[in-house]
Amino acid sequence: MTTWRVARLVAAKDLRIEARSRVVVNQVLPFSLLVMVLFAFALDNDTVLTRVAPGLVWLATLFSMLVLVQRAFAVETADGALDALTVAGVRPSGLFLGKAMAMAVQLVVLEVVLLFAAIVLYKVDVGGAGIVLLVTTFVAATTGLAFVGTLYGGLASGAKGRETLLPLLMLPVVAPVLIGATRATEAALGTNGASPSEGWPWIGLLVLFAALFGAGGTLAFGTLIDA
Amino acid sequence: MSHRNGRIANPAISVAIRMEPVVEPVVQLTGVVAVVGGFPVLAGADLTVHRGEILLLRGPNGAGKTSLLRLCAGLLPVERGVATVLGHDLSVSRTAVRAFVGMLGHSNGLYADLTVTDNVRFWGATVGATDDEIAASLARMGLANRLADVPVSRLSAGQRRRTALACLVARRAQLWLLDEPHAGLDAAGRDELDATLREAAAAGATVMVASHELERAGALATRVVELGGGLVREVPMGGPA
Amino acid sequence: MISAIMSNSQQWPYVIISYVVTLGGVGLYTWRMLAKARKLGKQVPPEERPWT
Amino acid sequence: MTTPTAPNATPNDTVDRRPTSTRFTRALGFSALIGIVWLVVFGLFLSPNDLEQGVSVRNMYIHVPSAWLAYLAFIVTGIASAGYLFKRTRSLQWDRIAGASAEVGVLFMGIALVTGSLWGRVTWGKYWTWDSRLTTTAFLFITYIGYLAVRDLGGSHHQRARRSAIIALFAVLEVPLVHFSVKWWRPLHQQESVADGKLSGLMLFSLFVGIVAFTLLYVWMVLHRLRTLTMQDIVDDRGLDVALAERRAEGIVS
Repeated sequence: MTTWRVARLVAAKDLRIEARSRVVVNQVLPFSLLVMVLFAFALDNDTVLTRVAPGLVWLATLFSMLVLVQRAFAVETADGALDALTVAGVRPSGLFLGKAMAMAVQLVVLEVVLLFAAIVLYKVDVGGAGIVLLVTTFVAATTGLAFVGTLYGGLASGAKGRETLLPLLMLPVVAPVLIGATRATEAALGTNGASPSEGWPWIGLLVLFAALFGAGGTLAFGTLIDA
Repeated sequence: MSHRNGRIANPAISVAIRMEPVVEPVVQLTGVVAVVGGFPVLAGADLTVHRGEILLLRGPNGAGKTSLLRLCAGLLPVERGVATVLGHDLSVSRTAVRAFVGMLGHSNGLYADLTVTDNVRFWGATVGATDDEIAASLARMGLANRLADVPVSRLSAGQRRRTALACLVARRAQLWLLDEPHAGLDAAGRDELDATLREAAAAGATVMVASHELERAGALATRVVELGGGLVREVPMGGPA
Repeated sequence: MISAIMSNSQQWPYVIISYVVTLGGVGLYTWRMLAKARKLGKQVPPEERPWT
Repeated sequence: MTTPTAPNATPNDTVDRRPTSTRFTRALGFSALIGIVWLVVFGLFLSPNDLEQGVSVRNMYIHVPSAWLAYLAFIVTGIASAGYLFKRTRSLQWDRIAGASAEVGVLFMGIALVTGSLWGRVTWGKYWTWDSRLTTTAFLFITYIGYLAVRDLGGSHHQRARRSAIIALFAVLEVPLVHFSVKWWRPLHQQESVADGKLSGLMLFSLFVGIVAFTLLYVWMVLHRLRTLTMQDIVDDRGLDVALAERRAEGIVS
């Protein structure tokens, strides 16, 4: 089987698991919304909230993503399916891309809900000139996050103490995405008087990030999950 | 799924094997040492398995039965010695052999949130099985009925084992590695399993079964070996069970 | 370059702490490393060590 | 490394007390120790106060060398990891070099962060600033702590080596990404705080002593750590031979 067919098969399987179990919808989404409400409690100032909203959306995404990654690999390890996939000779590159694709779809849903939460809770205005930049930001940042999440999630999946190892490994790596996506989103939303043209250089960073980790993960995933 | 509600009239048609390439012997181990967490689970195992054999591995707990199966599936690295499975030297690559091997371990490798059919379809799809072949695999293990659309999380242990076996049948592997396959199965399931394995061997597959149930598995096997201390010893047929 | 905002006598503690942390950190690590080496050395006779 | 052998000790005792020492490391360690004594003497006593920074310039003589070493250590880890992954040069020795260097690198990076923020407190009035160099250093510190955790995940020596080599290369990838993203995020970063040509001769000499002493120290530490790791692997492997014999005996009995 080609890498691409494996990827589609695995992605479809992961999305079907989510469609049947609804763990992300019923547990991860409420968690991320809760994080947004807690930010409001902690900052306690409407002007500040509006100003830092883009950063909070992406921060909430990162926290929720940790849960999402744990879940994506708990499904594989609960009954030895990851072992079985290995024995089945499923191409690790396809497995990596497939899991990343399913992860990206779930992340996009999560991010859109968080953006709406920011509109409602933090009085953020969306629309006008920045909309193209906003969509591009979401796509580019999500791709990078999905690649990194799958890569380190796979590495940690077989390990003792994976719950604590995953954030330690993953959060430093995604820092550039947090910075880049936040600045680009600010530019798209016009936060602090930023204009969309300021956002495009950040898209370059996000795309570079996604490309590097996509390529690296496709090459290295097989070695990382081989327990 | 065209056969979802129908039963296949003749289950005997259902075990198919992808035979290319044909290699003899299927498994050849010479002085193989394998290590897990610093402990030598295999301590210099020698074993040759030929095509069409149904080989029973017996021996006490911790003798190395599971490890031997995992090694043949390319899951355990070869620390010392030479292991050749289906013509592939496992010291060179443990991945090349995997597409031709089907393994049923202690765990079933099922996705609990998916239905029986979903699981069999997924595992079948990893080797490009057609809808008909998947339907036949379900039927072979007696799952082409109301159970087909039940999520695995709601099945009994025996039904899960059947589902895992159906996934295995759908893979049409050349080398079947089964670790305690009878455990958890009901009487009807055991009969179906034995019949399936005989059919697979007749169709050209090679079967290795690790089992504690010596009477049952002994009747099935064409050859028996005994494992102890990570070594393999031949047991003459008809010898002490 | 930004000028110092403290008088020299106020600065000394920061400098001393830096030196203590550095030498202390290196010393502690070295000590633990050599202790571990000594423990392992009992199990590995000299003729098995590639560097002797 | 420097303590003379007690008169009644046999040579064998010396070998057992310092199993990772050779004549070369003893000479190296002795030079490093002399260098450090020099560094303390020059850094704290002989060198003058800076006209603008005052006493705090003395922090530079340890901060700059430790930061330099931390980066050197991680470069070595990266190269050694690539050396392991490259098939023609594959050897566990590379992996152990990578591990030893990363460990020493984490130590020096921790020291660089502490001495740097103490220095910053004096010259800038604050312990921390979101300068790209500083932030990248902090991220690198965390990343390599993660790397060391990955080295401890278990499995065979070669599994450990493959896994950690890949993680080390991803960490190398991460450095420029973090550096440039922080740089663009806060374009108004601090000026270069050293080496803008205003250092007097004795100051430059003290800095030079610091860099030489710390580099010698680094090589000495990595060599010892490398040999300790090698002994650990030998012990693990020999454990295997003993365990194999026991395991086979268990088979014969049954």
